[in-house]
Amino acid sequence: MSEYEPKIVSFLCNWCSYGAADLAGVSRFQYPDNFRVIRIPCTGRMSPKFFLSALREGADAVWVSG
Amino acid sequence: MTLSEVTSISGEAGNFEVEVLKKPRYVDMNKCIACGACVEKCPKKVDNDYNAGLNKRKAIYVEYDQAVPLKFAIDAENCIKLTKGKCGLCEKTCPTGAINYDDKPETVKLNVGSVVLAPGFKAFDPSVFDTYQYTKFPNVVTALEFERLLSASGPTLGHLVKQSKDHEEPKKVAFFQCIGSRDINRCDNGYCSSVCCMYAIKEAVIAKEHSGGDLDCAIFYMDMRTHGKDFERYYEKAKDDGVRFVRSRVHTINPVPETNDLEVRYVDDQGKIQTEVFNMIVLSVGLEIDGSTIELAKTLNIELTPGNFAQTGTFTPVQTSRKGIVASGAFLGPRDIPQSMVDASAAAGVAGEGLAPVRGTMLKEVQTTPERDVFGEAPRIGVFVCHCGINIGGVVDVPSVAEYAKTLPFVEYTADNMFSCSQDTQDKMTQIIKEQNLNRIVVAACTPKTHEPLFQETLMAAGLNKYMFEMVNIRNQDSWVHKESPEKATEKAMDLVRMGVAKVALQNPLAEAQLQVGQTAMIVGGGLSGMAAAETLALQGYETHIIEKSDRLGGNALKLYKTPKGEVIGDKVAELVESINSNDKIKVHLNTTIENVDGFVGNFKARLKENGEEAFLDHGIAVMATGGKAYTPDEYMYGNDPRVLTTLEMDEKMKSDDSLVKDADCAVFIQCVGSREPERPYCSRVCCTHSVDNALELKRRKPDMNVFILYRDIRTYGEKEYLYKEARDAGVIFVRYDLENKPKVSVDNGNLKIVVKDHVLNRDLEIEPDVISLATAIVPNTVNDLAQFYKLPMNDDGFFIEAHAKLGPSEFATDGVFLAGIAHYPKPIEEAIAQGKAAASRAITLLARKEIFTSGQVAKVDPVLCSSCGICVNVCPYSAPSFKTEGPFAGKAEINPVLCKGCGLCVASCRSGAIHHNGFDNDQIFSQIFAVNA
Amino acid sequence: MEFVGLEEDRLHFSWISSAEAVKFADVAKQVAEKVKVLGPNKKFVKRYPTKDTE
Amino acid sequence: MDAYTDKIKEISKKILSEGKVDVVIGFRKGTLGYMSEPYMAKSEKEAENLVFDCNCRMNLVNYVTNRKDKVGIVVKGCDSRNLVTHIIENKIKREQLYIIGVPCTGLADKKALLDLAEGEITSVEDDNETITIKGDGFEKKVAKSDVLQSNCKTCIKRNPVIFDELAGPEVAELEISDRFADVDEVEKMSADERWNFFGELLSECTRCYACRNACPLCYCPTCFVDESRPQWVGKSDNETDVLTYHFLRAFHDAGRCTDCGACEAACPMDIKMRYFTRKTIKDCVEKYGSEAGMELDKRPALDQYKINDPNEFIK
Repeated sequence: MSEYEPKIVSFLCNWCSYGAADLAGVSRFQYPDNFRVIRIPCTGRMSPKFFLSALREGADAVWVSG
Repeated sequence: MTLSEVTSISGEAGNFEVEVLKKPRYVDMNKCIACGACVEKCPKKVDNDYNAGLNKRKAIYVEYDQAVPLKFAIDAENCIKLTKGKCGLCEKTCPTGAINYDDKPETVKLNVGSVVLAPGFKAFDPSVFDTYQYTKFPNVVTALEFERLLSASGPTLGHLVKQSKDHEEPKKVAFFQCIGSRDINRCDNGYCSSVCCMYAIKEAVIAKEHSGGDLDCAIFYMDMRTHGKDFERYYEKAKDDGVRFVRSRVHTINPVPETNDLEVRYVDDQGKIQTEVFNMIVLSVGLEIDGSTIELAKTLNIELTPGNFAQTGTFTPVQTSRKGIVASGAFLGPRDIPQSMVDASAAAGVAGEGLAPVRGTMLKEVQTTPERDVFGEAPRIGVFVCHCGINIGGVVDVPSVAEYAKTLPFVEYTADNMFSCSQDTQDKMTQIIKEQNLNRIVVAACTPKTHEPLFQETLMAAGLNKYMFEMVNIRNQDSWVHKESPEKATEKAMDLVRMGVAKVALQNPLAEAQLQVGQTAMIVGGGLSGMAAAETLALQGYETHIIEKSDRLGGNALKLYKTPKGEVIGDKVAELVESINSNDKIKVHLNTTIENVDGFVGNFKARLKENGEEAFLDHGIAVMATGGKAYTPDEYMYGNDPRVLTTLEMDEKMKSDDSLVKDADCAVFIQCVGSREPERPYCSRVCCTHSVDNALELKRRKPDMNVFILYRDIRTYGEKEYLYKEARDAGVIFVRYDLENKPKVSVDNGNLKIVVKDHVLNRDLEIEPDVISLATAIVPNTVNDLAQFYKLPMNDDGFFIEAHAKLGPSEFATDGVFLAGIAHYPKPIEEAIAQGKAAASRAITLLARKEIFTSGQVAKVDPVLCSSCGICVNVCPYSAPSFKTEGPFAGKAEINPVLCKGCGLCVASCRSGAIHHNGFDNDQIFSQIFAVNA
Repeated sequence: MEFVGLEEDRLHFSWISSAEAVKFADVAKQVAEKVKVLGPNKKFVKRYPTKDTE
Repeated sequence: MDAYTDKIKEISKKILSEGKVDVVIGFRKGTLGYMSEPYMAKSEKEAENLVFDCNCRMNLVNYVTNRKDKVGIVVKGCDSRNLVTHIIENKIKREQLYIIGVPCTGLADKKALLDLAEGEITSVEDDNETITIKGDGFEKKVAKSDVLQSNCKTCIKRNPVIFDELAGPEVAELEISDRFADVDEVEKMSADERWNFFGELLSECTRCYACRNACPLCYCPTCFVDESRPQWVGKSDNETDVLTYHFLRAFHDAGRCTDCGACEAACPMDIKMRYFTRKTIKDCVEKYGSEAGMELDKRPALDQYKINDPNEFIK
């Protein structure tokens, strides 16, 4: 690989950031393609297990957004 | 019905004929997928009204991105094709053929029983003022324009810049209050617009936040009116955060030569003339009723107030002068969001009162396909990848993604569709699911937020459980945002599809629990709001019980004298009590307390103590109308001298025309007694109006009486402002004091004496009144046990915390429990009654369903793994988890699916891993994590 | 996580309302940039025997 | 210390004979002179075996989890706080308990004693000031403060917070100047230094779970490391798995750990896993102002969300 492209696992709240991400699409705002989104019903669903697991499985970073 | 106008209403309550003019949209709503391709091509730019004209939109447009319905429309006045017959680019571009230039206006006739008017307001246009030179100086903007400048979705994406050509960031911003409000010299709006003080503070705070804090914001005001719930706290916090408040009305603005700045001249608190230079001036424009609304009111034969708002009665706050037509929102008077929400619910409730007999008579049955049992089957996953025309297909290599999906575990069938959401594709998908015997479906397309329900219907039509589905977002979160790197976008799409397939493989069919809603309502509190709620519930046909701890209905209203509109409160309350008592749907329980409550929405059971005897009441919903009382002051000689009264005591004396009042030559009202103090940092909302009204009444009775009102800010919001003016005209003397320099009351030679510092004269003023009326704070009744029974939150002041401060003022986060009256926040009669009706109306939306279907995506406890630690019971905001009290797993937690909102907080909190989350279970999320990397 | 030595920028939290598309894109850019600066994550990664641990 | 022992015996005999409890959970002398072991006295006769000394390192709260009978229990200050958490978390009911509180002057560090000994230790005597170590042909006296177990040096609650009877008069609480010096030390390191520090710290861990088993907070029917749907944490001594275990264990104890030190005392490899739990204690104290198990009506810090919880980490 020529340039390092991190994989970032994103946990997005269905009601907030997931909607914002959709809207970013509608508005055609361009942003990096490093994110792999997992939709969660609420950031309250976010368990430390998921951070650990994501890192364990080779994610370069985790982004949780409510 | 959008783009529509009511042209006439004939008939009468229960049988109106409404004529509606439906204007053409030129876009077929059924075909438009809101992809926005047309907007990119449209060559015609138009001022964007939504952003207060600060930027441009196209002639084909959607007003804002979250608009409902999210369908585009053509602005016929500006469209080149419609005005000049040329262009037609949008028609060529539209991938679904939704454009129809031949769309025609049509007139629709509706037969309805009740009408709700919610025409809203328009912001005051300050162009008419030459003082503020709004049209001349670019850096004089309206608050609405400023709001858009601060908004992340606004023309500058939330970046605050000056509107002069330099577009630099301002360093100093001034807000001028009461522009187009409380002003009969230069405009006709004598009323207070009620919301501007608060929005100005909010804008100042946000502007400071956006610019990192060194922005100077000064608000020039006459009286600071933060009378809403938690608003006073916000005001105090804004002061702490450095927002400056200057009590002065500015009359002159001069441009500073060679710059785009503006010099402001004003008279300060000490009466000195000051000048200060600002980069931007925000005009806090008021609310007013649009001319077209006034026309409509004339057409409909609705009476208006002097401010052109709908005329209503204090005890019938949403009822217009024409029977069967109710109103809500700013048409009833200038108001904020929570009040508008209250009105809206109240209007719906009152409108429904007349419709109760025919409810449910025009329903149609829906056809359903029986669900196929897939238990024990290995996953057979179908993956459908959507091109969405060129929206996805233009960036992502859709066929390759579909091809790739074939290689994933359990995937039996893949296809790529041009438009997955079109009806013919839906039919085809149904057929394929049946033919291929698929039991789990992945659709890689737009976003589940808009399209999940549609595809779930397709699953159901094919006999699959609707939860055996996962949507993969490869448009909004992929093709649209990575246009420049199609390869990477394709790679991402494949990753996302892999994650979706991994998740859906572990999905099981979910059942939606069904719950009967008990059709009985229980109202706690027999004051005005409680009675208003009972009336609406009973008139809509529900058995209603009022629980009142005292020996009579009426609450605080029994002590009041008259309304500012002149209605005698005692008579009106008696009428209401009579109508409650004579309604056979309403049962009143006097001398009754609630000892305990079990159950949940639809199935509450209360243990009552009625006249000392135990009784039980099953109820489906409950309304908390527990009210409040007057604070008992310990200052201003209260309790030490019989001539010092509280407002309620003053009302009694005025009712009976007591000699204390009748013989008085001088009366003083002291405002904010116990309110807006550190220990009670809220405004009690009603006291200014009440004192002003009583002062006026004294003047009416005895015009030469000396009447003083000692105040901090006069908060006669809305059209109550007329009273304030009337009082000044009648010679009531208003003297302002500060919290730091409160008036001092003493007795000198048997005479009452008040010393207060007069700001205008800057010296002490001595008054020797014969009677003093203290505007005491309103404090909520103590209802800790009730709060505990229903698990309802309370704020530091003891008022209940509603579900949502703006959007859900009359309900709780706990399902099935509603809120009205002073228990929510201090409020005058009309607002308490409106909220009673609003709470009833919100309750009816639940009762009318008779049964509730819960979502399948809820949390569920595995009792074997549960360690009974109680963390789930404690963290849940909706009180869904509880401990089992019987059976083999007694002591273990269980979650009521009816109350569970599926947020997953308990699942994440459970150390023992005992809680499963249907639809978002740990194994599913882990499988997605595992699938991130191939 | 920081305490055990994971770099601060490997974990990001944000609050973005559903209307804040701009903020979403901005934060996304910042997050991606910060993680790029860090380089590939080597901590906490489970190394499976079958996988190249290079 | 003998006074404590006598009083514990006296109380135990009384409550057993009166039928107030079915069993008294306490300590008796262990087979090794420097270790006392848990003991369940079910009769007045057995109560005669009870002791209390500076070797009572175990947290007996561990033994009351989910008991259905009536239990007398001997608790130190820290243990009593675990008992509070146990009651809050429905592990035992207050009514079932007869709590014999020990105003504690600290435990002796096992390793420090062994280092001082010149042979096998046969007995360790403790008079709250001085510790006398006796063995084959040697006797040594040391100031108790010199051999205190490290958690006892930063103890914030030596007297029990909850009890029915005390085994002696209350003792003065410690004045601690630098409670989290060890944690601060680690926080000062760079990310890589920290990573290496913990790698080193855990390198000897064999995943025997002695720490988990010694901990009264670890009572889940199935521990997350044993979850199988999916098995996301490996059961091996692979460094990532080991770190995941210790990390998440600390997370589960956050807001609940009383720093009783039972985990470290139980560890056969002398791993200082209290670095993890102490970090969580520090955070709970600094961010939420909350100490575990101080009040019966106050749930652990992380059980609740408050509107003014710190949120600087969120953008």
